[in-house]
Amino acid sequence: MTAVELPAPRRNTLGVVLRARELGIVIALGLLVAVTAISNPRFLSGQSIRDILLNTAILAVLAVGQAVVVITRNIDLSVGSVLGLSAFTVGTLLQNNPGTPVVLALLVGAAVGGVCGVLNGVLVRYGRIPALVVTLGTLYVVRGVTYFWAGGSQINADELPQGFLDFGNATLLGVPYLVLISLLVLVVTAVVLRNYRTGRELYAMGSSPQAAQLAGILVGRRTVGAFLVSGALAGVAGVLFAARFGTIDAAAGTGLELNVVAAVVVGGVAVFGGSGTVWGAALGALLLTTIGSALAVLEINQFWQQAIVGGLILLAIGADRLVAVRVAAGLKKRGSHVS
Amino acid sequence: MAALLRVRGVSKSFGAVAAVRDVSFDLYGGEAHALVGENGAGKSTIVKMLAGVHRPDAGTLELDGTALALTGPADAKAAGIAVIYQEPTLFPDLSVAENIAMGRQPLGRFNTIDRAAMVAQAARLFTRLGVSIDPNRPARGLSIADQQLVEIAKALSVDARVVVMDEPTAALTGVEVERLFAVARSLRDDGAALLFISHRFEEITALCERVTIMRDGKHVSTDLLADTSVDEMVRRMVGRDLDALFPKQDVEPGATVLRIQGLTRDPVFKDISFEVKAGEIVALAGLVGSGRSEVVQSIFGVDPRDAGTVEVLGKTLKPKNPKQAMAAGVALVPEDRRQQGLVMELSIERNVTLPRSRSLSQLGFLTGNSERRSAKEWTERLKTKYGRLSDEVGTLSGGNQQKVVLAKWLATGPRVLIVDEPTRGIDVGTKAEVHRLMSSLAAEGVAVLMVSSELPEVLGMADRVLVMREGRLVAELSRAEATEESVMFAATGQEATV
Amino acid sequence: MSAELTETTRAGRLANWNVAIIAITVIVLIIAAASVDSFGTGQNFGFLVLDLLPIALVALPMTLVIVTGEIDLSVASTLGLSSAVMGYLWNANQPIETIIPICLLLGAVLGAVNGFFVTVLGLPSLAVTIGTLALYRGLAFVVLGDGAVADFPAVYTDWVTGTIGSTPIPNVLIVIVVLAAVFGVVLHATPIGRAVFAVGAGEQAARFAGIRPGRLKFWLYVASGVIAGLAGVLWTLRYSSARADNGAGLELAVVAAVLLGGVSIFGGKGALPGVIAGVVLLGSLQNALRLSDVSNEALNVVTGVLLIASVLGPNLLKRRT
Amino acid sequence: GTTKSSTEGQQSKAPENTAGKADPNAPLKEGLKIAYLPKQLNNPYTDVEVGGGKVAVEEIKGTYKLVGPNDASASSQVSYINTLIQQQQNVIVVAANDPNAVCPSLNQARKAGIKVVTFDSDASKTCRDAFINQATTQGIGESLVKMASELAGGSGEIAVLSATPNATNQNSWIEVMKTELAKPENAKLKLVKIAYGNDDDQKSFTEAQGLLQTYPNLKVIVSPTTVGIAAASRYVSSSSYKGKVAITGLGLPNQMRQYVKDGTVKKFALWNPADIGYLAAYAGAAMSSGQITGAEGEKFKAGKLGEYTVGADGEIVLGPPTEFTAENIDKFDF
Ligand SMILES: Nc1ncnc2c1ncn2[C@@H]1O[C@H](COP(=O)(O)OP(=O)(O)OP(=O)(O)O)[C@@H](O)[C@H]1O
Ligand SMILES: Nc1ncnc2c1ncn2[C@@H]1O[C@H](COP(=O)(O)OP(=O)(O)OP(=O)(O)O)[C@@H](O)[C@H]1O
Ligand SMILES: [Mg+2]
Ligand SMILES: [Mg+2]
Repeated sequence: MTAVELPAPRRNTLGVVLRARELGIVIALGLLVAVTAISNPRFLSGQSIRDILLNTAILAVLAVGQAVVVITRNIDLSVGSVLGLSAFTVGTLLQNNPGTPVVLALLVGAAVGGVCGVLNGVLVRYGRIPALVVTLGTLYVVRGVTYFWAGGSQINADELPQGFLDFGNATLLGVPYLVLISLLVLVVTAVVLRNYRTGRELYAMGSSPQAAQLAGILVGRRTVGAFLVSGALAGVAGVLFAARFGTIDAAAGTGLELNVVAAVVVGGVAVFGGSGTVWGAALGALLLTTIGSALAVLEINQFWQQAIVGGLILLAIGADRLVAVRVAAGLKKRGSHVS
Repeated sequence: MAALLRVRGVSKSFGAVAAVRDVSFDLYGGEAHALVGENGAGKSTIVKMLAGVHRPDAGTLELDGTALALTGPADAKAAGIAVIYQEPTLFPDLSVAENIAMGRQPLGRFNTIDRAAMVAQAARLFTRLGVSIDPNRPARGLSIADQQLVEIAKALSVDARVVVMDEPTAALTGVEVERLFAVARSLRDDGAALLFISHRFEEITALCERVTIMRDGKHVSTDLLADTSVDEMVRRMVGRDLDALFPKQDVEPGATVLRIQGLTRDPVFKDISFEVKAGEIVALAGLVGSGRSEVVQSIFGVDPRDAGTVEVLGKTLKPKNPKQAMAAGVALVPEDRRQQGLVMELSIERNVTLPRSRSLSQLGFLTGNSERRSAKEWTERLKTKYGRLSDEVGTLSGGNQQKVVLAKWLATGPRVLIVDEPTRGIDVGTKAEVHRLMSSLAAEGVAVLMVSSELPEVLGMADRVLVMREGRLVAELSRAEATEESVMFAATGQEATV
Repeated sequence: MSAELTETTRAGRLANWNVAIIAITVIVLIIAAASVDSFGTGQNFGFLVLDLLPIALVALPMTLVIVTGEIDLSVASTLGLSSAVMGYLWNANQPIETIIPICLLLGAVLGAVNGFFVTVLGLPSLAVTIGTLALYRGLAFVVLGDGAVADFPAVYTDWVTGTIGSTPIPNVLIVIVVLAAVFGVVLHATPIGRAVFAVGAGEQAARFAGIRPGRLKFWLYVASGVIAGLAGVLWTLRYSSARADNGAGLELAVVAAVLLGGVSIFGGKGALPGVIAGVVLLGSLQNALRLSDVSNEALNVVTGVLLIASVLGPNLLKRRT
Repeated sequence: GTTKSSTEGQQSKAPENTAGKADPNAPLKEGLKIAYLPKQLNNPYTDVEVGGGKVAVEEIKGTYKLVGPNDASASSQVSYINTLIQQQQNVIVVAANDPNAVCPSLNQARKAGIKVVTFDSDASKTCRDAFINQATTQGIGESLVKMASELAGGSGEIAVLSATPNATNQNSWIEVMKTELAKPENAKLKLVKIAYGNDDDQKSFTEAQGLLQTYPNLKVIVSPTTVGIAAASRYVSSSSYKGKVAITGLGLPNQMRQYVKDGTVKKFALWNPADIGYLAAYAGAAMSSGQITGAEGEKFKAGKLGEYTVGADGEIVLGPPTEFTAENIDKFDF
């Protein structure tokens, strides 16, 4: 056998193309902000930006968790309900023990969500039930449990310790804690997904479940793990929700699941798993939130808001498809040849 | 010498199907061991037990004399058993390098993945295999042959002591097979044990020293290859004597049935023109990836075309309209049985009657009776083995699945039968039946167009051989002109090395 | 060997969720009629049918869509937009006899938009219909704002809420039965139905058998839109109130009912009788629990648990063999 | 064809009043089954209202029941009304999510002899026997403008943060506000925007944000809904707008206490919601016992609240709203 001359490993041009997907969101975001700011400069005021970031923080945390699950070719529709349960649990805890430190509250929220996540993961993996079915089921169950528990009670801001409410608004060097927490979540998840074996295995599972099994990936553990992350992050988001809004009842977070999935989809995470990044998901969350605020500022009839969000989702997945087709065409031309 | 891996009395059942029953054989370090048997004999099931995918119902595996309890593929990998599965198992979204390294990616600082090292490793493996695939490209879009090559690189990357290959060559051509064998021999010479599964005897005799034969899930014999003949092996596999293979009868060709003119689809194939007459079997030969499948898929209308015409009995077919092609009497037995040939989750009867559900209906309604009757008739004609007609077709062995595909298309009463790799992954017995069938169809006046990568099959069956190279029709050889050398020369554009 | 065989076949039959769900539904109906006061009355039967009308209708095309391996989450929004347009046109003094066909046509167009994105552009239906879920609902609000339009003609509203003659059988049951029969026959006894299953279980193989999956799916989305439009009309007439938020959140209930009825979310498997049973089961449980003063919350939990159990049960049975 | 104008006035008529003549001296029946169906369960304001109802039902030795959906949608109430018909209640006290959507069912209930009393949010007049009005529309509208004017110092921009755009009550109050603002003494007050928070906490919160961003010179946000005022107060109290923008409107003392104490809110108003539920029970019982039929001018006794007179269209007005300030807020607990 003769030695073969390999083409010098090319710079990862494909990766660049694929990343253009996220670039697209950034550009869309930039345009939106520019247009809005021109029509009303107060849109760029510190308070306004802070508000947008605060509102994004919660959705972004949820979207990061959702992205992890979607990458494994699953979906978690129970996040809104889990957020509600976590928010109510933590609210009750703080109501009864006003001295509870915020960190503990976050941990409790994460634990509550984590338990729900593990339940989802176990049912998906070991019950062999499609994730859509399981999490649609737990969406109902968890919400029902929260209603049972909460009944008509509502936890108001004045029943929560001031320290906790401050945490919802306080800043570190001008950046709100909530935003810092969601950034931390985002960076850690992104690094794990990109640079650690565990993360790559999640992509592998989403890309081809059978192959993942045959490759010796501990599919069960990883599936449960992905749902655990999604659940725990929904739990954390519940605590952030409680701190941000101060009023918690059994309906907290109702219907949020579709927003979260929308953010993830807009962010370029393929619903069939295997591709996409949490950066994209977080950008998707930021874009959706910014649209909401911009429409209010631009005085566009708020009734248009939902329609515009819907149109945007279609646009985003359409653009995604266009890129994918281009890339695929490029790949076909690059088959191997035995030399 | 002590056996490296011992398979001792393993059994495995799936529901009521006993796939493997009490099979024992030994693998020695430094030997290449063939495992042969008819479709559904249980070969792949043995492979999956060695890989830790299935756990044996009974019996044990021993590595170096100690019992091996595999709870999953990870265990097998850890024990040094590398497996190339019958079906490619790649991650389409991940890069080729990552596919190869999955689970064992080289680590750098803080246990993060060292991408550069990972790519370099893949590049080294490809060099060793003598192929040029960009390690950075995603696996999506690789041709079947390239996918198989990546699988092989994957198995090589583990430095395994036992390498199991379940029909690794089914999608490869001569050159690639030779390259694979070179690597396999070097592994063997380094002391690894090779378990090699193939339906092609010339490959088995070229590579292996010993052969284990299975039939109906049971172990029949394990011998030195030097001590047995191919005929003997075949007899043991099928449990009876076989007629000669490739029994194409001579038929006086009739009128032209299929006429292709200037068929083009950039960049896959260009300006393809040929004719097939009634009673003729025309083979479309060429290297893997030369565009043959795409040509026939375009003729049938499942793939688009940029230019050119397709005529059946003087009627011009519209592009992208398989329904019209079917109505005109064209049938296509596609190359990828699992994806294109069958709906794996549907029952046998539904699969057999799927293209004819309209003609089987009464006033547009189907009760299921006419379908069942027709499916029974055709599966019996093709001697398909199955439990019940309502079983999912996916539970059948590869060969029986192929028979269902054939039944499905023969039942449409085609005037033009296009078969793409009709005997890929099919055992000798079934192969002979398929050949006999094609031959008798030709005798009945059907025009047969056959895509095949197996030269003996091409030479034995075809009245005429068309050869494609890089998307173009480069040669047309009559039966007399067609030899191994002439076909390979046309296909590669150079003197054959095989 | 033979003992083993009979055991597997019996398990196979039990594992056939379609049969199980019908049995469970019948049992629940019997228990409810026997133990819940006034569950079995004719009037209550009428209320029950009216309550499950929209879910039953929308679940029919949804079953076919899911069997092809796709999903349509936009149905409830289509219903809402149909209702909003109905209100808008009624306010604009259009005759109801024109409005109703327009609403059905609108449903067809909305369905075709879904179909276009899914089949022509090849986008994943989950993502597409989450997008149109927001888009159509948003448009409904654009059309009608947050207002409500009432005063629909009594002849129509009375027909929708009325019964056949003096029997307790509601008029709308005719609509449900006829449409269920049509969809059932199409799915289970026509070449189209065979194609639906084939596409869901193996799209490429279906294409190689001469089926056009794109075209099939496109028309299923159109059907889904038309039925959702019809459901919007009936909804509006039943409550005599056209509102943009009509039917909000219904999509999850419909999907739940279809899955409960034994349809595989991955496509290729399912049967319409099971789906009808799933719809009736959810509806009658809700009705009976409410009559027994069990709170809404309990129903949430029951729905969720049933949904999971509907897949888990057969899986466990299969696993044991 | 059948168009809106061709069918005007031919809507299905309310059933004839079967109660016959009122007998003011009839004794209140015991054991009446009185069911409350609020807009949605698990809403603190509603909870207070029906809590008052429960007290009254116990006083008259009736059976109290509370049912309702978890979402404030028009259609979900209908199923509950149907259930209550099946359960043969004597009185249904309902806050209609949609004045028309509940009508056919309510009329079915009335045909079955059930008395229908609406509270909080009225149903169409043709399908209920009486409506408990928390205060006159005029009174509330005037009071809202008065508070806004005081807080704005008589001039400047004000905005309204309402519930849903079709909320019957809120809209009629806003109409009165507009008439009031058109008067010369309020000429310097400018109503710049009516925003809708849909009685959803988060949405109201975001809408409040939007108002402040869009109108930098805003002086007062008037929120005539308890959810809206609480959300707006919470946002302002934690933002840089605190102290610059005043919040007022209708709110629950318990929810607002914090913001009154921290200075975000100087004053707001409300009636006592518990009294609404309380009065509704007595009105329903009086009707069910034959004391009244719902005709104008009839009188009945409502326990601790004293005597009430039925007004035009079966309306029964509770009384004027109370204003809450830092001085008096601690005297209230609801
Ligand atoms: N997962 C499974 N479930 C049910 N039956 C199975 C399964 N896997 C294999 N079988 C059955 O076990 C038997 C042996 O199959 P196996 O795949 O081992 O055959 P094989 O020798 O590899 O055949 P081929 O040459 O066609 O690949 C067949 O009858 C097959 O239908
Ligand atoms: N799944 C695929 N994805 C991308 N490209 C493909 C795929 N299959 C084939 N190709 C490419 O299309 C061209 C023609 O392939 P085709 O399958 O028609 O060749 P063939 O001669 O029939 O070979 P084979 O024996 O593998 O079927 C080749 O360049 C091949 O690389
Ligand atoms: Mg095999
Ligand atoms: Mg081919």
